[in-house]
Amino acid sequence: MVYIISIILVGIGVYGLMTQKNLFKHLISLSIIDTAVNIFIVATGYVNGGKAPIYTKNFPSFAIGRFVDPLPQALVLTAIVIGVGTLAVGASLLVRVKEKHSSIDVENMKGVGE
Amino acid sequence: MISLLIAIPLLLAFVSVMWKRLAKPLFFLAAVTNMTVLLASWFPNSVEIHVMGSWKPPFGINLVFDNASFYAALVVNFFFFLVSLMPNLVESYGVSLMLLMAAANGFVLTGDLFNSFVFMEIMTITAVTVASRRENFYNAFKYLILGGIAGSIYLLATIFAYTATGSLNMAHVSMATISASSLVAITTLYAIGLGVEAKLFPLNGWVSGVYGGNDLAPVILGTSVSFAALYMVGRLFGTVFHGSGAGVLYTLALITIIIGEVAALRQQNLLKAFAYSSVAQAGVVVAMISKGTSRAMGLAYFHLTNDAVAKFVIFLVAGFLVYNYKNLNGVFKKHKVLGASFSMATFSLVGFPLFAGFQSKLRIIMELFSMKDYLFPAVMLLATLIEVGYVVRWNVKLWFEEETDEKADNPIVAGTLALILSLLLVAVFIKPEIFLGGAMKMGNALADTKDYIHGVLSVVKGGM
Amino acid sequence: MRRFYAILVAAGLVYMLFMFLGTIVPYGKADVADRVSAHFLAKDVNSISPTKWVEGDKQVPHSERVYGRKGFEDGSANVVTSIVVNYRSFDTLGEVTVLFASAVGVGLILGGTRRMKYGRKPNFILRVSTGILLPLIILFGIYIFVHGHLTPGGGFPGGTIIAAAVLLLYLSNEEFSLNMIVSKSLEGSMGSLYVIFGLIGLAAGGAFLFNFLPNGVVGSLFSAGVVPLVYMTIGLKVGSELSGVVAEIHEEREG
Amino acid sequence: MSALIWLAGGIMIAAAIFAVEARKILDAVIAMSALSLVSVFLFIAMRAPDVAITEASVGAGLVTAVLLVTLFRMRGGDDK
Repeated sequence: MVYIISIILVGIGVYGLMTQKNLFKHLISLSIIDTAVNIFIVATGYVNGGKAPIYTKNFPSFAIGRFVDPLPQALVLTAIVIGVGTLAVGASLLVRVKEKHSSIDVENMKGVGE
Repeated sequence: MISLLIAIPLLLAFVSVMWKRLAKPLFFLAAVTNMTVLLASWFPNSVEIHVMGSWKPPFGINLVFDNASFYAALVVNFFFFLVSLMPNLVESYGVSLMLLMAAANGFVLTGDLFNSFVFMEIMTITAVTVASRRENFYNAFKYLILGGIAGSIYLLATIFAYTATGSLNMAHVSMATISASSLVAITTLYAIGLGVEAKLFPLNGWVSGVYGGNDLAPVILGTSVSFAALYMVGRLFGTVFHGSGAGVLYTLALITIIIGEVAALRQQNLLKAFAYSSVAQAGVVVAMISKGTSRAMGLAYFHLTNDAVAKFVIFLVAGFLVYNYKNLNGVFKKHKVLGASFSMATFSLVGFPLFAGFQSKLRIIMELFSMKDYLFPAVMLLATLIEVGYVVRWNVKLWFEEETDEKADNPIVAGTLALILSLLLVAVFIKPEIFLGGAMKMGNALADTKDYIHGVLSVVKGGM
Repeated sequence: MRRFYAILVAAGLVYMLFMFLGTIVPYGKADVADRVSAHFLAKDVNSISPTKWVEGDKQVPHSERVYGRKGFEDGSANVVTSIVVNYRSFDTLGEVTVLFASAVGVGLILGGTRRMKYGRKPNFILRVSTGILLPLIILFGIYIFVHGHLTPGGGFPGGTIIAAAVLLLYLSNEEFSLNMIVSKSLEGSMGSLYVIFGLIGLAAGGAFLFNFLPNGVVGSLFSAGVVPLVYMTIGLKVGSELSGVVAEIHEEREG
Repeated sequence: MSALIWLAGGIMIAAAIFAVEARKILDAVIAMSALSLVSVFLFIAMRAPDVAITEASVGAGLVTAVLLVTLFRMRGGDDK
């Protein structure tokens, strides 16, 4: 169920990358794909009825099936931060693209030959 | 020892952000240290691992140091070392280059799928930074978007591998029994994910813009980084997935060769022409890797080493020319040393006798005939014909056409390096063992899955 | 026409991924016992034989009380934290490096020297409330990363919250600009500290990023060895890096 | 629970389509931020509080802020 949602989101992101002519939209589509992939990864670790993988007073002991899989969550934590790094670099590149080519629309950009 | 290959450049990068002026000398220091560490542990001939945080292999992250990763790390660090010798090429990009170096080393050495994703992303981000030099922002942005998508797909592939096997360790994934349909999913996604860095056909739109946009990017991205990426293709499809998904790779690679060469022939910009040629060579290497035998893979990396050395010279000279002259006609009359090394490197690219490229192309074609594959040699011969076309055209243009009055100072360091490397190409023709020995060891190590699994999973030792 | 092809490609990709879905476990049916994470949860990685484990002898740990007890190989109550900062600490070093690389990249690409002005006076509420909220936000950020091994959160959200405070300063004060020397040296020294932690581990335990401090009781503040220290380092580093990004993006070049 | 997840999924897909197709970029950024925010709900539903906190502060907060500042610097970034 969650898988389907995230796959559709990936599809929308790819569609956006291919149709949109505004570079800012490319960045946004990339971010949508990132979010979708993150949801997908966390979903692979979900266990029906499982608890968050934190030992507390109420859930003090280990048992198979009690907690959801923590490893995908750790991976997603990394992936989210990597996404931010990519986005920040992309945003700063866009600022300079706008300065140099006076537009961020692929069709109106000046001085992009070939 | 081997964790130092990653730790030292990282530490120095963190330090040099506080003292900006030190970035260049520290980059040089990092490159020298890495070369020393590598030379001190010459060809391990066995599979050594370094366990991070002393957690045993299928659980924690481990670095793998065998003949394959040693040879790849040696080539990668060698080119970083060469770049660090040229301070006016590095400029303010010292910190980024150190990070790129740490990431490329980590990408080559790691034995963990997710860890390789992290290093790939560092490589993408720093490579984009390097590519944005000389206001090449639009092309860098395109590269960033493609790299970002490739990263997401690579991550998806990794998570498919994790759900199929329950672990992220390459050695464990390679010995686990994965159902055929699952294997198709994983290899397809990995092919897409690596396709951007390995310059495969539908995903190589960024190459000409990034390589053609400034003089630093092609020199480092076209040699070190693409070697690291193509090493990972061999490691994943050769060692970890035992040659599944080879058909897809083979087809894509052949298309890549043709498209790359044709685009190179039509290209009017010196840097971009050879950028497309580097796409085509990557196609040759991937097609050879997809053959899957140890000898084919060894030859693939032999060819890649020759190509990387030749490309380093070509891009170095071309970058100098493009950014110092408006009109390139006849410039080599003023720069005879640069011209001589450029011509030698381009002839090696085509595969004229007397140069290294001849040895690798001949061996590859003979190997393919012995495997009864006639399509690929035909494609390669066609590609060589096209190569002759543009190489001769550029050489004629740069040597013999009417020169203009422009004059730039001879770059002494770059000229010397270019000359030494192009003489190295001649030396490799006379004595191919210089590269061939290491490349063959690399091919054997990549094809020998059993040894890899044994080395990683049963030899549990911490330590340097 | 372009739209049509885009729909075709996107639909093709979605169809391909749907086909691949059949190969992974259905939603909610993940079996942790088959995966390495079972041992991260049970904190018994060191007592497992890896050779047997990979050969299919899964040695599933039995139910055992963990909270409030001593003597585990990793003492953090939050298992995600123990994976991020201990079992897979090397990934996290890479992750911090990604942010570092992007901060360096943003600086190099923008190369600004002068602070951008929004061109309008921030309103009264924003100015006054910033003064009140700022210490609270920073305190909250620090709380999050100090308690990263006990509660959800940790270095990354904590650092981001600190960066949000810096952003608030930029919005509320046209003249404010971050002292780059301070933020750069914090960033650099924290990054070096992480690598140095790793190298100390190499010297003390024979492996890079080895946990060289005692683990303590699961669930108490002073537990889990180097985990809280590393998380604090990460928190400060991420905070200074993201503040650096926020500051750089406000910098304009002259002319 | 399942109905709620479908609802969240529906909102996310709608927000994604809006973000991709919106005429003004400002709207697109806001829609993307909303998508991120709804995904936080999904993360909590899948028992991933760490990821939820990180996504809420990083994905929905800081990314939006950085994009908006960028947009401001480009003076509206020529709306389509």
